[in-house]
Amino acid sequence: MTGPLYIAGLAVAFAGILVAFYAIMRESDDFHRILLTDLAEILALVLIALVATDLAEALILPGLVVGISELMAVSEVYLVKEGLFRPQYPPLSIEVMDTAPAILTLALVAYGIVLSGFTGGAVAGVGAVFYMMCRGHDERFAVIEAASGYAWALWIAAFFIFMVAPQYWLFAVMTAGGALLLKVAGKMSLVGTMRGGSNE
Amino acid sequence: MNAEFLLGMALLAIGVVAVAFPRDRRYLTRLISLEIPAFGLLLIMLSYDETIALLTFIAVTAIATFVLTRVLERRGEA
Amino acid sequence: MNELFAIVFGAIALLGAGAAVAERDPFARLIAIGVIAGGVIPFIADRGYLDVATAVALIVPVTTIVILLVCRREAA
Amino acid sequence: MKPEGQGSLISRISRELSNYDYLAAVYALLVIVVTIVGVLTLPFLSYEDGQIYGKHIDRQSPLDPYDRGGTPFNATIVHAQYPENSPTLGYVTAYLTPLSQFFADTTQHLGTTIVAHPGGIIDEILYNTRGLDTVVESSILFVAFAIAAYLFRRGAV
Amino acid sequence: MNSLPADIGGPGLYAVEFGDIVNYFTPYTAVLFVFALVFTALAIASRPERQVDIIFGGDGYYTKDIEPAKLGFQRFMAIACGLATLGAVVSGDVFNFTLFTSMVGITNIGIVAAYTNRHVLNAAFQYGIVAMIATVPLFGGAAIILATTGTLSMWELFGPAIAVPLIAKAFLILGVMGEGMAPFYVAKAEITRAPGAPYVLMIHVSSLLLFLRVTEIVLSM
Amino acid sequence: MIDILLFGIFAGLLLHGIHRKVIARVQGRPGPPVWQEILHTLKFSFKETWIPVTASQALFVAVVLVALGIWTAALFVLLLEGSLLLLFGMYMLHKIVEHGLGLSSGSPYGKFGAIRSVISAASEIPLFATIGAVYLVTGSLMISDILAWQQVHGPLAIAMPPAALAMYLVILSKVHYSPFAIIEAKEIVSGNRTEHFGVWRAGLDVAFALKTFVLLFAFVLIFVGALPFAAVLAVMLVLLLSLSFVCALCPMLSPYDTVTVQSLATGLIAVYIVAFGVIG
Repeated sequence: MTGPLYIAGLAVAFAGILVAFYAIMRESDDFHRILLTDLAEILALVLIALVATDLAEALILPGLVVGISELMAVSEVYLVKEGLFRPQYPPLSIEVMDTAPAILTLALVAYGIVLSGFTGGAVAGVGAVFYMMCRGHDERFAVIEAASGYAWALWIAAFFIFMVAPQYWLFAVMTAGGALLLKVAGKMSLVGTMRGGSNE
Repeated sequence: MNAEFLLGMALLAIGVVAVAFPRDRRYLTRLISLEIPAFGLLLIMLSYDETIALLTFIAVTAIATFVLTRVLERRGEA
Repeated sequence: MNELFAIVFGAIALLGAGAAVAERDPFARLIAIGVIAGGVIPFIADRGYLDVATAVALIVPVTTIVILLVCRREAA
Repeated sequence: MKPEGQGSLISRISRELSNYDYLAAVYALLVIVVTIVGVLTLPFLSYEDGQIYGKHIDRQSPLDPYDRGGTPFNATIVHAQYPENSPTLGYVTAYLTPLSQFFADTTQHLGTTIVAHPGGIIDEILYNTRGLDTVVESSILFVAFAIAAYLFRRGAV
Repeated sequence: MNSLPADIGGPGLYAVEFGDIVNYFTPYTAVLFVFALVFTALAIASRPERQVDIIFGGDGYYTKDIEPAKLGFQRFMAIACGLATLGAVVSGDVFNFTLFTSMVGITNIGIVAAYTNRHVLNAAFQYGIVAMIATVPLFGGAAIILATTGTLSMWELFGPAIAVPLIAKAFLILGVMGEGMAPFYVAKAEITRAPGAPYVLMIHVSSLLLFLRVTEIVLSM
Repeated sequence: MIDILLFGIFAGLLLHGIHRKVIARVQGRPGPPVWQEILHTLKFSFKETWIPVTASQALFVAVVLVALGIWTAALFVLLLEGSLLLLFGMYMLHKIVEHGLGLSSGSPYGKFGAIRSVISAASEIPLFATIGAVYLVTGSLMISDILAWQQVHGPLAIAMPPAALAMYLVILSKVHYSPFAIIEAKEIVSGNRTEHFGVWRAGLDVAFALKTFVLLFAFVLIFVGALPFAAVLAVMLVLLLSLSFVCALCPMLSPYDTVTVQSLATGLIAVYIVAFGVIG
């Protein structure tokens, strides 16, 4: 079942790669290039998803994180390179931006905590980003950054528990799940605070 | 399993072409079109029951969109 | 899934994709993206992933609002 | 020195290649060429059926997408690459939090949520057997964020 | 436990097991590892040089000033890059190798992103775009290997029983080329103009070692 | 082992001297005596030594030590008939030495040398063609296996001429005064070695002499086969003379053109090898 489907999927993915990279080849505008790399990222994930095992699913998560990381870094380099430090227009509010954030964020963060790990972090992160985007941010940058740094260290510790003292696996899995949630959610929500002018 | 897979592949193909050859050269056009292949990938993941990956993907796409709009806000339309 | 439903929802998603490609106005395109989501979410729900369907239904509008922020300025 | 746009074929190629604005284009061209080779060799590819961590889903289980068998707090059979390196292999997969147990007992359709609350096959892979992947990957996020934050805070110079 | 394989890199010397991911040393990878270690240590220990510029049309010259904050950031990135390189050269798992490779790519962007010179930043950006699109062949190669052979462990893949498709190998090389930009000398040459020799050197060290490592992997498969 | 190391150093320095002499004679100049390079090295060993105040101090010194280290190690790999991949790995690491030399001093000339060294990254690419071809033909990358193969099938240079050509190109781009030696072009003084003087320069001279010795030695072992030691030296000398003629007669290319020429050559060789692999 999976066999012929895999080859068919691979054919579509290759065709997609050809089209997308042809577009990249022809593109000369830098921001259009960034948008096209986002498309390329999706095609990379398709190739992984086609493997169709639990392992493939586990590999998609790192793939995704690499993608968003590079996007974050490269788009920031772009802004600096082009000298774009302020939004072009004044902040603007739509009606939903006043009513929706609290409920949506609450739901997403709660669900994220239940999920835990990466997925939870990303889901909770969306909620946090949305909230900060709508409500503006205050100067909690350093605090969140520090918390997320500690969470990272905690996760590394959990990894070594797994490798060195596997009998404490339960403790390790709880630590890992919690730490990754905190770390990913923290980092992602910081993106939300980076919206205004430069944060001196 | 096939319905999701086929639909996913179709959306992916349409989306890739839409992003690669947009109707006009506005950034916004490409940004919105990017959602189409994303739904295609979502369905492909669904057809293989890769749900955790699917959830993460949707969340990360939302954040990626935010990062891109953030650039667009400063860049302005060209 | 019932085959009829599969065809109907698949058609909705494809229709949305077609509209998203064909339209020029950003608002119309965003609505078309919403239509795709409308066609896709039943597939998720049908497989029993109700929680996933809920999450997707929550996150897709967030994405739309984010894009809307830029669209508004375009229109203005 | 010859003026721009002239010269031998070699110096013309050199000039094209030495403009780094074309970097992405040159790379994209390389990928296209290789992908065309890939399309041509597509008929010779075949999907290997003996995969590690294959998916076997019990549709009737209340833990639907993530039930890989086994009883909570006990091992489950997981087809890992080197099972001997992970003495507690399978425990994470089968583990359920009390909350998860409650959901599993009462409902049919909250599978993902239940098992993903620490425990489940993905956590087994990400934290235990392939934990190093996750180390690297969270480091990548860390580094990327450091770059973005540094540039953002530096602001206009 | 597992018998160490003898492949192109020479007989296996020592293995470090992290569950399914088994890192191991052969004489070849050990040499690469030591080299990466030396340059990481240099990035930690050495102070950057002060660039001297000649004023043309006269015989004056001046020494450029370097801000300490920028250098701290650069050093951090260089060390991260060194660690990623260390990981990549001893990795015994294809996917893990690709992850380390993309980490090298992103730290390379970081090392040069500290400069305010627009010329250097533009080169860094172009390289960043290549590093991003390189994840397609990089992860794609690893994914095709997994799908067609059912394993990611290099120990299994290096065995004679498993045939890795040509396209997967080509993708892997292409991906490493993009992340380490080994043959894309142009952007790299522009980046080299930036001050901070011990850190800029790390960019070259990492891409070179990655290239040497992927050659070994692809030939062995 | 130490005796061979010392022999290698002196032989390498002597080869450099011969190289200069031959180029001079071809161009109708008298040229320096052949032992000039040996004297140079000795002279530099006793000259005053310090580190430029603008330099990145640790790196400035470490690079010289690394250069000595990798070429000593490369010589031993060759003598122990170890892995060809390891040998070529050492060769590639030499690139880092070139970068490091130029970057560490802070001098603009050194910097230009380093940038040109980055640009000429393509000079390493032919090596991969060589490695690929050798592996394809002999099925192994251990030098001992390659020697054994040549015992049976005759010299590899005859079985796989383009691979030999590729490696010849590599050696050519590394010798002094070669058309590809943009790193040391005179318009940037001594390129990346400008600021290294005194003991550091002596160390570099020793390392570069070893490099020449090892590369020529490796070429003979890989493409001609096991010979008596005197015969090896003779073949190396012939090889060097041919290189000297090329260097004497060809003008230096512009930086980016060297890349294009080398890449095109590698591309052609790669196509040949792939075709050979598919047909053979």
